[in-house]
Amino acid sequence: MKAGHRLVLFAASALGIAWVYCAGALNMPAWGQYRGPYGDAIAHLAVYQRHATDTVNAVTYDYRGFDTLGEEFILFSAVTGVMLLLRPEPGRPEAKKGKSSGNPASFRDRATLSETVQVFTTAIFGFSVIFGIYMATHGQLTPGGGFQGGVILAAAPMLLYIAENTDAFRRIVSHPLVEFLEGTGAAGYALIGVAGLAMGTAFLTNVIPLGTTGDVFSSGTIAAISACVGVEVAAGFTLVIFEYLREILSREKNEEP
Amino acid sequence: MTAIPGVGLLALIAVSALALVRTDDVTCQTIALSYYGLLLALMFFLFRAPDVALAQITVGAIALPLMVMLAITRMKHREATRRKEKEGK
Amino acid sequence: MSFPADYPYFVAAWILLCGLYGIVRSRHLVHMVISLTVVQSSTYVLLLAIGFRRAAYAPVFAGLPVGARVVDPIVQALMLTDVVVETTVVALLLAMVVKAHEKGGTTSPDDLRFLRG
Amino acid sequence: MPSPALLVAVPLIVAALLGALRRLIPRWTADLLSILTAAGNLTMACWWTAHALHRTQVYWFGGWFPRGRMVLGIGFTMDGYGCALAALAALLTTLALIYSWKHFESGGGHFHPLMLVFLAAMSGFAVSGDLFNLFVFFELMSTAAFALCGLKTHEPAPLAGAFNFAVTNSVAAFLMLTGIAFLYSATGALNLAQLGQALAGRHDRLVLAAFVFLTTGFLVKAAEFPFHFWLPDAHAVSPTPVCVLFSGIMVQLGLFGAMRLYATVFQGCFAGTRIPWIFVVIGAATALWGAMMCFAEHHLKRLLAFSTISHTGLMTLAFGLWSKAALAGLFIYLVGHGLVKAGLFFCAGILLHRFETMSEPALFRRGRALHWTAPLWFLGGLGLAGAPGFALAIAEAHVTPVAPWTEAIFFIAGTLTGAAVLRVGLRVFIGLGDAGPVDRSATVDEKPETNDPGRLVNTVLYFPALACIGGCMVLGFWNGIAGIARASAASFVNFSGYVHMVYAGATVVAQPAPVQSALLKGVLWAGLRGVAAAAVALWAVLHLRIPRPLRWPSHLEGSMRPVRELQSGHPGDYVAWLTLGCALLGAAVFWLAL
Repeated sequence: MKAGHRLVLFAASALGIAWVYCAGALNMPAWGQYRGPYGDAIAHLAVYQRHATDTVNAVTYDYRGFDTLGEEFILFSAVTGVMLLLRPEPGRPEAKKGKSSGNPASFRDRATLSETVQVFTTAIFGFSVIFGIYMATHGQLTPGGGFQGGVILAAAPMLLYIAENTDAFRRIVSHPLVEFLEGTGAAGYALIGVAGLAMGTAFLTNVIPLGTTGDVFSSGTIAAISACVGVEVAAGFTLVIFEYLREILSREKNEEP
Repeated sequence: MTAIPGVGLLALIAVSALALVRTDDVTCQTIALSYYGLLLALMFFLFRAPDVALAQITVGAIALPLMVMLAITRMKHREATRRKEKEGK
Repeated sequence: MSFPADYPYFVAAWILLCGLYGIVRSRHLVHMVISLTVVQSSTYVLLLAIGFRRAAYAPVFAGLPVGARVVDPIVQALMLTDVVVETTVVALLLAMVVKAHEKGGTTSPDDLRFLRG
Repeated sequence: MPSPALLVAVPLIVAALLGALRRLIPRWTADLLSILTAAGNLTMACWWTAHALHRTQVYWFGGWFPRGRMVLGIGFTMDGYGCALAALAALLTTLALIYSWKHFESGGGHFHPLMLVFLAAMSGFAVSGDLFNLFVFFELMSTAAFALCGLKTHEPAPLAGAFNFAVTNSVAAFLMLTGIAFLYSATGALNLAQLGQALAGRHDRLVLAAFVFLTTGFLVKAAEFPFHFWLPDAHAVSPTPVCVLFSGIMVQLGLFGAMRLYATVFQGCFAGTRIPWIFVVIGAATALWGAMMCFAEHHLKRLLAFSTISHTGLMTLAFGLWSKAALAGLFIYLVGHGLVKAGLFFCAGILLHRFETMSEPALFRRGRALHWTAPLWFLGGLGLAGAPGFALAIAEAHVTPVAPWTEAIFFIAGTLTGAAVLRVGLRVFIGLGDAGPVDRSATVDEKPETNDPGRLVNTVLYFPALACIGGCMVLGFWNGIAGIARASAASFVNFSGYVHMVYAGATVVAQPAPVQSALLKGVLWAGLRGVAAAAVALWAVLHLRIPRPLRWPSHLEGSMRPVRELQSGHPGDYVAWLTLGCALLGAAVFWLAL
């Protein structure tokens, strides 16, 4: 199909979709008039039943925790997929190719960074690690949680890369432990669920004492699951970043001596 | 209270969405994507969804554009290497 | 203050169509992936609008009495899942684009047609 | 009693551990562990299927039982239809993993975790009783499938196929999510039973729009016309074990999602309207389109992919008839088709392993040495046509009495797809006639997907094909399958029973009285289909010995050439077709219901 024909076909059908969508939307409750019973029921039950003040995370990690298990494995399989697709091919070691191609330009400008930037980013690195851990462990109390904390943790090594501390960056992201942590984080979530089975209750039932509402160690499995998710997400994103950068990193390594 | 900024922000998002898909240069689009992700995060804050807003800031405004950037970089890097190899031969 | 009561839903519909339009007219695979995230973002706007309630608090009861009027926490949990799905799909698609560029030497969907007929 | 949660949890845990320890565990351990896990799933799913014939049961995750009429958590509903599909998924995964033993390229150890995640997603999707949970498993299934589809990264074609697959299916998933949001705004519920109760008798525009978007999402997965374009691309490039799962169960699960939704949420809304006829029309169109495209195709995997489209169309047609007998037939059809299609893909995989090509002309006469594959391939072709002695024949004998005119559709689709497979068999394994035309799709070059330098064909490769084709024949002679199918269909359409199960924990299944299906007539039609398929295949192969005006099969192939251009391989085209299909579906639904 030519591009023009494709757009005409799309324009005609987009009108139809728009009509169906708007016909449906006009029959919805007006904006700001949420009436559904489900959300209100949970919002009022969660603090009593789960000792968690952030009801969104109570829903995410407990009431509908099984969805989140699926979601974590969506992440797991996507990370596995990225590693599968970008795997180095046997017989074509990238390091060798780097040498044979003479003196290739680095993808990054070689203009040196000012020391201020270097010191500053390294300081932020420490800060974002602490912030990521804080967020992953306080999900049951305040907005945040394992997923958000994990992404912040994964972004931290990138700061080292910006600060041209490439060596430290490479050592962190290419460590075999990262892959191990990604799998165990994901498995950990499912195993917390199985713990419920082992105690004779249903899958993903809370098995840890609930503690005092508002405490860091409150809300039982919610905090534990949130921590597992944090580990998995941090490791998963690190792996993805490493896979994208692998080729470039191996090039820079060759240049260094 | 949220009505007027909310309506304005939604209008801005609607315009940005069109602008985002009309941007043909991919590098520009990555920057635009980051900006669009930030707008969405702002909207989430405004409409009382702080959890999602945090996730959106970390993902939509940082992780996503970062991945796109890395992918583009890797492709450019590939092309540069290929060109070099050709010249070498 | 009165304005069309279904306004955010129309915005969501608009964003959906924008994203689809982007995919259909796309000349670059990365552009197509970004357009796909625009399609995805329409579901955020829709879900958020559905769960919103006027003059209500965020569903976080830290410093808020239990029983206060809050917006719907369920749609927010759904949106969190949605955000993760978006990221993962993008990561996977970009890996395909990178690899296809490596093997096929092109980033245009018009030249990536190895599977015709 | 095994916990239903284990159906999903065990494969996920094993997958995560295999991923974590990828560098440490040797290949044979990964093979063995994943085969054992899949076999464990098969055992559990079979147990639950047997259990569900008498008692369907609900399982609440986190122990969140409903409070009054309000469902708090997520539930699995263990009914016969769903459990049987979970069992089929586990069976095909087990066989696919056996097939990949040792020599199949594992993509650096990532293949096994992805297969197990795929299995977990399919099992969860089949038995989930929550709308958003269905979406999550839909996405999980998709993510694993996208990655597996691009396994062969040494060529650009698999990446293009995987990209097309991923873009169309992701758009479908977001349309589905839009539909979910619509339903949530209408009812404030996500549980299927609660949704169905809240919506009973209501078919305003909101419900109709939600139905359109949700159904579009599922029909894209089910590869119905005009949403089907991604499927041949994805199948042509996927490795064989993955093709088996795509064609044997994943596509049908898309249809099953639409069925589950109709049976629970929308059945009460659309009772008395003619909306199910939309599925009859879509199904018939897909069946005929797929059959013609299948017959015109000369790339083996693409040919089988189009036959999957055609047969899924037939299943959609049976679903649209919406009667207990038709759904019982559909049950048998799902299982029988899954087995026979898997068997054929395994045979194609053996050919690919041995000769490193999937092109019919390139394989001409080369298969004559494969004495074991040839009979399996021919039996598979006859089974696909629905010849007597195969499960599909019994299935059709259940469906067609509901609406006798459907016999024509079944006849054309079965004959053409069966004939296409038999034609390939006659050319490749016997060497009759000529090599056939060389067309573009047949020239996609294939790299081997196995790393066995000797290219020997051993028992491990034969066994799965033999098990599948043999299983399909056993089902064709086994009387018990009809009873299981009728009980499952009866509890599937019984929405009040479903609601009772969700709120009271379990429902006793009323044993349906055995129906007098028109068995003799069915056997006659089945025989006719088998003979017709063989005749058309011979006709196509020996076309050079026939006067030119009578070379109808070749004329059909030739006349399909311009139509095949629609299969352009461009993701933008596919999304444009998708929007067109969604708009047409919307028009039809609004027209019939308002």
